[in-house]
Amino acid sequence: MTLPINEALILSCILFSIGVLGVVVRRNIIYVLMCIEIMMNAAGLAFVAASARHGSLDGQAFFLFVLPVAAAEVAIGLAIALLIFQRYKTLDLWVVARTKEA
Amino acid sequence: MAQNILFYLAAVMAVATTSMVVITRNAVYAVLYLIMSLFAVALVFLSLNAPFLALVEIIVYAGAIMVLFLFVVMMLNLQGQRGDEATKRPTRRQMIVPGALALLLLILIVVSLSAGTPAATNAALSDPKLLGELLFTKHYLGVKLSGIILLIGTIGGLHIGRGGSIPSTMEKPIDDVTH
Amino acid sequence: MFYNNGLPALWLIPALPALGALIIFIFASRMPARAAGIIACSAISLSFLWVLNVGTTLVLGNHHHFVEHHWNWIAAGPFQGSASFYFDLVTFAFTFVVAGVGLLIHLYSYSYMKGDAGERRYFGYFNLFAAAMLVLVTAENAFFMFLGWEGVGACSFFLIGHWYQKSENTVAATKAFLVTRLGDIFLLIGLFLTATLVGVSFSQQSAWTQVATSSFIPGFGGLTGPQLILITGICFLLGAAGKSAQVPLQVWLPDAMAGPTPVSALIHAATMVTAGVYLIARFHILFALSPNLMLAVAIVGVLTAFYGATSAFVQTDIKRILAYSTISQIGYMFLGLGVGAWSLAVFHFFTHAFYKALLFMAAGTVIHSLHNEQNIYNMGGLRTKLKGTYLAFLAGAASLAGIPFITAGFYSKDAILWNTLSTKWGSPVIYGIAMLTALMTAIYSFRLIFVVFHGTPRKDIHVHLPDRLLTWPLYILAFFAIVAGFLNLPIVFGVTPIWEHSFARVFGEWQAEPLIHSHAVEWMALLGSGVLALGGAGIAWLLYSPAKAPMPEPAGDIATVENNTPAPYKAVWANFLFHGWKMDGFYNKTFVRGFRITSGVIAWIDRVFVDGIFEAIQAIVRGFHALVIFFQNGRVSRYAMVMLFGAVAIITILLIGSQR
Amino acid sequence: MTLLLSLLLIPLLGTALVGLSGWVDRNFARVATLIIMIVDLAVAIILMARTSGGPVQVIHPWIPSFGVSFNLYVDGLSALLILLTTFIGVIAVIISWNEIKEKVTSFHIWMLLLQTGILIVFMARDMMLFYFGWELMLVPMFFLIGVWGHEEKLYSAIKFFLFTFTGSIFMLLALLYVYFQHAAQTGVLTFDLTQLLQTELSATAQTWVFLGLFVGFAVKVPIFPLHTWLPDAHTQAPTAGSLILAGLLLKTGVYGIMRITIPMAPAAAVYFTPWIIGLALIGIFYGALAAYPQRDFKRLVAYSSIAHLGFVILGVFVGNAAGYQGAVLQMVNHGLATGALFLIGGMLQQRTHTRLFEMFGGLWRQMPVLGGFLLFFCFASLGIPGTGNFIGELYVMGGAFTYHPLVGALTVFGILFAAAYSLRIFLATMHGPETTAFKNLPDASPRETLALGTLVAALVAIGFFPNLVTGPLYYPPDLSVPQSGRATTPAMVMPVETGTPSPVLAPTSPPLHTYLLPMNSNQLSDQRFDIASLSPDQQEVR
Amino acid sequence: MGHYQPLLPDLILAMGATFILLLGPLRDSQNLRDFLRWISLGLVAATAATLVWVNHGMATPYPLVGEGWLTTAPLHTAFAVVFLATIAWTILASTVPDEDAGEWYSMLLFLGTGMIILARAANLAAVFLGLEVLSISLYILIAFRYSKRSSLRGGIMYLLLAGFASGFLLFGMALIYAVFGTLQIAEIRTLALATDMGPMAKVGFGLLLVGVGFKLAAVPFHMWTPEVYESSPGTVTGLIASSSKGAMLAAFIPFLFLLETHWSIIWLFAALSMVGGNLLGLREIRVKRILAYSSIAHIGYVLTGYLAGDTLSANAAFLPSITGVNAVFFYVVAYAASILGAFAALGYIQGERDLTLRDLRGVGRRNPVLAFCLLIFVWSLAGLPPAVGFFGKIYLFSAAINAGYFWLPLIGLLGSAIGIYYYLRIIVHLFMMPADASDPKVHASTLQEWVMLGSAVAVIALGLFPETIFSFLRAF
Repeated sequence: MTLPINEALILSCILFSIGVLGVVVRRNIIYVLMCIEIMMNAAGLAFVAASARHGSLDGQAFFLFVLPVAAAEVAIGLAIALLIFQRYKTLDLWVVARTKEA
Repeated sequence: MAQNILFYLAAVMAVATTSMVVITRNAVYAVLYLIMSLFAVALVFLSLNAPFLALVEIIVYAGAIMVLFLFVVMMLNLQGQRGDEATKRPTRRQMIVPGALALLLLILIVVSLSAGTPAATNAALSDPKLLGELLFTKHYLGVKLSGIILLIGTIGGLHIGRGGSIPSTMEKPIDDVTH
Repeated sequence: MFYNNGLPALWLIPALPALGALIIFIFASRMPARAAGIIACSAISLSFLWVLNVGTTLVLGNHHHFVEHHWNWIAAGPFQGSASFYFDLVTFAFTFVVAGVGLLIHLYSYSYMKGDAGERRYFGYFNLFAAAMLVLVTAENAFFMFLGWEGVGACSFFLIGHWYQKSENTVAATKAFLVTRLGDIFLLIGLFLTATLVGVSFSQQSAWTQVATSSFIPGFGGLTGPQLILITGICFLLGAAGKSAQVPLQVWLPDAMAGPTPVSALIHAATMVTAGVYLIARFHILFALSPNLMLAVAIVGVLTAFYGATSAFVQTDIKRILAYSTISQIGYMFLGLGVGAWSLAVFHFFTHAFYKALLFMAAGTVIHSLHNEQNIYNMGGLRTKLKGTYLAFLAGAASLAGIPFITAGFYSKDAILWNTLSTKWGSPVIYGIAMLTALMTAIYSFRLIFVVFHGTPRKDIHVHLPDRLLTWPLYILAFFAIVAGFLNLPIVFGVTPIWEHSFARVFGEWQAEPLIHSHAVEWMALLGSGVLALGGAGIAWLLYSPAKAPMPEPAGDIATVENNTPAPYKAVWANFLFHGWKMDGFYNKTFVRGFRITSGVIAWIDRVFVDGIFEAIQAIVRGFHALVIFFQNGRVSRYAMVMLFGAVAIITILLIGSQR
Repeated sequence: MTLLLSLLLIPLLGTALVGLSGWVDRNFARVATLIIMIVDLAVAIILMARTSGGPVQVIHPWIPSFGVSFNLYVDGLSALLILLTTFIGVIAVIISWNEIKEKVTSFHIWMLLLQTGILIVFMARDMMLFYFGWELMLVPMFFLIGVWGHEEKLYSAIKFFLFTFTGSIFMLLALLYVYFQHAAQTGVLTFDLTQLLQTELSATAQTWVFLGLFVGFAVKVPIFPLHTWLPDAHTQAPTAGSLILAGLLLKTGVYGIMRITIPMAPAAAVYFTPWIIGLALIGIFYGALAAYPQRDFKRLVAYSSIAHLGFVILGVFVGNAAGYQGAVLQMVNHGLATGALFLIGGMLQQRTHTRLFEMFGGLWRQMPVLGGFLLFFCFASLGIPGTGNFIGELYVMGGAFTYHPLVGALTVFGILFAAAYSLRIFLATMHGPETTAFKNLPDASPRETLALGTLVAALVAIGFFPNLVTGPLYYPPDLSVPQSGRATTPAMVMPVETGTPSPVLAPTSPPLHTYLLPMNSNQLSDQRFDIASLSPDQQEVR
Repeated sequence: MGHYQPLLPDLILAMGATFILLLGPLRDSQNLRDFLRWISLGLVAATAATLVWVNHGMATPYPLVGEGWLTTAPLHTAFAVVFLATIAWTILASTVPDEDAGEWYSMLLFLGTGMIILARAANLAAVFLGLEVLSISLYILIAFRYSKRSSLRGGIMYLLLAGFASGFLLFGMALIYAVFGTLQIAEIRTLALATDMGPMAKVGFGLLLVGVGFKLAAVPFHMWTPEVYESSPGTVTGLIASSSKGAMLAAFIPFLFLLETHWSIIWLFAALSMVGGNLLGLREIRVKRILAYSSIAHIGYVLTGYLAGDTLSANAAFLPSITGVNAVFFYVVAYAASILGAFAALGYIQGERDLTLRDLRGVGRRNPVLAFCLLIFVWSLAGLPPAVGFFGKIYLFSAAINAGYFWLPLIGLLGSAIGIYYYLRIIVHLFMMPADASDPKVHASTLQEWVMLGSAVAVIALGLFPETIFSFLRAF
């Protein structure tokens, strides 16, 4: 029973590209955060696929390390997003960026 | 065989839902799509013979992180009304260049993948016992660091979040930390 | 310490006036004006006495020359020039004139410059000039001579520009300095040639004979010996022409009259302008070795003589007449050198110094007593008022004209004329022109006498009588102007010419031998020049006698230096001659304006182009900056896109790289 | 040995003393600096006496891992330039007594740092130490121009800094290249110039090394195309600044060429000689012509120093004893004469607050003494005999003449143009009708007369006794230096034994480098030409 | 205990940080800030001591500790000690309100932990986790003053872009792991050198380079630098510019084997950074942005050194001490000393809006000590003699020339010539401009002024005696 390893890797590439596209295109902080999550998840998937290919569990252990990183990032990202929403009344990055005080 | 069918199903579902996350206007829908995409990925894990990870993904990823998202989106009631610029879908014109770049990235990586075709070995079943043992012997430093990361995440969330809770009017003039 | 092993020290001659100048400059502010004059006069007189002392020991002890070496001044590769002095008969003649006539002029200017604002400065520079001139004539090698040569040029610049408030004087001084400096440049090139070929010390000049014979000299791009000699000679000639105001470079002398009259008397009559003669006399071996070089000198000489005479003929300013006549007389000296009559050229310099200094000082007395009036057509009938000055002036003018048998001028000029006819370098054509010039010289010198002293005063200016110091030097010089001639009576008189005979030792076998014609022809030439002189005086009486002196329409004011000078005469040729054949205007238009334009253009180029290159580089860099900063507009998604672009670029490079 | 170190340490530690005394009272800072400068001058004089016995060298390890040692080496040439540096340093302090009013202490600290930088450059034998000193000079000068300069000070300070810094980049690359070639060939890691000169460089390598070093130094000397920073920097610098800039910084460029560029790539030097002589000639005429129409006093003098330095470079590259001696002489004279002109320019600006010629005119009546000094220095700068400049220019012209008669003749015409602008300086300020703009300006104060007087004395002394300057150049060679054909003499060196023909000198005359091998000066003076071995044959330089 | 002994330093630091967090809420005692400061200093010192003690006396095949996660190579240990020193310096130099002191110091210590892990990482996971600990604590430190709008903007920007970059890094690692099957860098190295790399591995390392490029702010990934440097607190900016980049560089040293295949990428990074960095800052008037752009250029110089590699390339002249890696170490130390001081000095100058060159004029006049220190730091950044930056730059370029590069050092030196212009502008505005209306207040406690003066003197001393840094390196 051959595991769909190559296909999984390709799937992770697709998800990764969608995540990248999302970050580059969307202007809302929440969406960008989500897309970063997608990218992280895709990478995790790639890791699991890779560990399946080599039969060693390191990849899966690595996936378990990726999760808390993603979680922490989201936590802080959303906290900052809240403050920005409260201060700038919007979550649109282009607005936040342009209002430079200088 | 069963794995493959399951895999293809999950793969299609994952791609569909993830692309919907990027496209949809309404933030809540986006979060829900993301949760469905995570489920799809969990199914893929199953097909890759890693049931424990699938569960972890659902519980931790979908359960914890996505709930956090949902909570924030609800709180800021980002319904994606017509007027709100932030959640407007990017116009066709804005999509061209980034889209082309992302597509090129995909093609390049896939091309490089297909070139290398290492033999597919029989995947060892990743039962939690083996994984746990590996984690706490070989990668114990990793676990420690993950713990630290979570701790920092919480402190950060607390510290910055605390700033937000104080309504702006009553804001205490904080002695400006080194600028 | 002034005597080393019995012989008088030579360094003392230039040292005394130099010391005088130093004292005057250092203590200028702390001493009264008159004291400067006294120090200056005493210094030059001591120096004159010392010259006599050294001269007599030289002549009596029958030495050939003294050499006194001090220290190793210039020592670089082939260019060796030590600070050392050389004293032979030629030097004695020149130092005698410089110190002697110099002393008289110092005394004269002691009263002439009384009450002048810059009196201390004047006497300081006057002494410095004397020192420089003495160094020039007593130097043992050409580099040390060049020290005096340039020093003299600088002092003439200071003294011409003495009254610096008026800008004409400054322009005249600058023109004098720059033109002489141009001459010095050619002299310097000549010196370098000599230094590499032979060595600059005067005692080594005999080496030129070897150069003349050798056909190939390495290092000069295949030039042969004779060609090199010609080039060096030409350089020396141009150098001498610069300093002695000969044809190509004579424009500065007429304008140099802007300085005080004693300055003109000493510098622009007796001493500095004859430095060129001294130079060629010192390098006579070099000149004698190339016939067409001698011809060149002769031609320059006679041409300048003719040019000077014609211009002097029409001048209205008393000092400019004398200036052009000086140019003409030095032309004769160059003619003498050109025909190989070295000692006679020196002799003519000797006599000319006396009567020209006399004429200038007399003119100074006239100007002084007429309250600085210089236009001869405003003067007249001074014969009765300034009796003594008139007599002295008459003696000088006669000597200048060459009145036969009684004036020194006659003997010295006639000897040169005779040699022009009779030596192997001379030629009848040049003799003819020289005789014509002699006629014109007689005319303009007596024109001066008649217009200034005879007839009725044209303007009733109160004439205030000059004091003793302004007149006694004139009488002494008048005496010499008459007596000096007897030093070199022509052989035809049956007596040996003392001057030529004694100088044979210095110029030795290079002396020309006038054997081509018999004594009879010499008598004829003698009488011929005498008749010309008297004839000239007669013509002058006819043209300018007080009875019917043709008054040109009221003369304009004194010719200003710039070429827009008013033309006092109606006749075109007169104005042409008046402006010195318009050479000054020509030089101004071509070289001076050319220099100003090119320097303006170069300065503009520097500001615009050379600077521009670096401004352009800066602009390019700024351009790149604008290009790069364009993306920095703060939008996160724009940054993310650039990063994505970077990632894609990296991967494509890698994949393409692997294919290759 | 302690002599060399003390020469450097006195100004360096002096800065602390000045800082302290300045904190107490402003004028104490001036006095302290003057004392330090005078002591340094004394040490320099002792050093000059010492080097007559042979070069003095002191080596201390500094960065062993990189092969850099604190290696100071002073022979005749360096001793001479060090004496000039300290002498001008004293004059600079005297001059800025009441010109610098604000921030006096830091002014003097920067001056002392600048002195240290220049002294390091003149003494360094180790190339990294040389580069260290070379860059160290920049910042103090930048501050002197930038803080105490006149109206356009910032533009010119930055321009000065950028020009020199960019130049020094090429120098660094060339030095590093030679350093690594030497390490590759001998396996020894050192920046010591004596050993670096032993490296065998191929023809192309020599060309690139020569070009790199030459460009680096040419910016400082200002050779023709790279000179645009000079007029701005000189005009805007304070008097002391422009004095040191003209007197010393330009000489570090020439010293670099003499000491490093030519010995390191002799074949390339010979190959490029015609080009560089062309540039020098252009520099002479360009500088003179550009100087003449200037309306600003100091700017005119700045352009004139381009012309003077053109002579110096010509002297260096002409490749014979006369040229080399003339170059060194001109360096010293230019420092004194042009430095003095800048002093007078500064004095005029101090009194009239302007430098434009149209404001001046007929000031001689009001300032006779200052007028006298200006007259002397104008005539010195045009090379009147009796002043050192004449001797220098004579030697350079003689050297150029020996190199090639046409080049010599062309150079001689240079001094005619020099006369034009030098006279203009004097006539435009002192002659002509008196300006109504200024009434009874104060004449030169005793302090100013002292400074200018010493410069006059120095110039006249060199004028009559040039051996004072050219003598030390021929102190006996350092025996410790390997006496191979490639003697590491300061200036032009020819690889005789490598058979490259010495196109400059005919075989009959002594080969080029014997001129430059330090031998006692009298041996040189009696070595004169007789007819047989005439001046060098001028084959075309390949 | 022997097994866990090598992990002692990291344990001390991490647990110490949490301990300080606990002390944080005890707000009642007034001088809480000083108390916490000295405790955290003590912790940092203890960590450094144990680090040295643990790694002392290791034989050449330096063993990996922590189950192959961390290496004990002297170079990496030296790097770690240097980064701890920068953390200690920041603790001393930063001012922070009493009630936030707990979080501030613990964050700094966590940052330190991240750095020493990253610096000594021998395993892909260690690289990733060390990097993430470092980055996340930086997110918080950047956005620490949530009351100011600009710091929020900087924080979110850095967070999003860092997340984006670590996404790439992670995906790259996944691909590498997929090809080689192991996470140990040493094993990957042997496998990569054995067979020539397939395209998948190349792309994997390429994506890894993207992550590294972002962290080092090399040119294609440098866009975030100006905003983030400007909005984050002074001392934190110093840390970002010096030690966080330094840590990434240290982690990147085991990847030197990439030079065989990815040489052109790194070459491009170096060249573009040098040219781009120097060009960006030309017309900038906000001081912090000028230094931000210059830090991009400096990374270019460091990468030139990195390209020279650690082994002596065949045609290289024999040069035992100045290999590329030693030059990189020297430069990181030199650059850290100057940039930390410079940003801290700028941090002390208060002003409601961003600090412009015009504000500097008042400083030059009112506070000479600060102005003098700033002058020395800018002097060293410009690479001028008496300061340590001079030899830093020379070592890098001579290592590059030694390794046979010629064009890169030339571009670097020309770039630095362009760069000198804006350093000069800072000096000009500090000292040579007339006083201007806006007169910014300067908040600097005596301790901070002494720290500034100390580091200025250190910069000059190291400049005069650069050998000390190498002897420090050889001591390990």
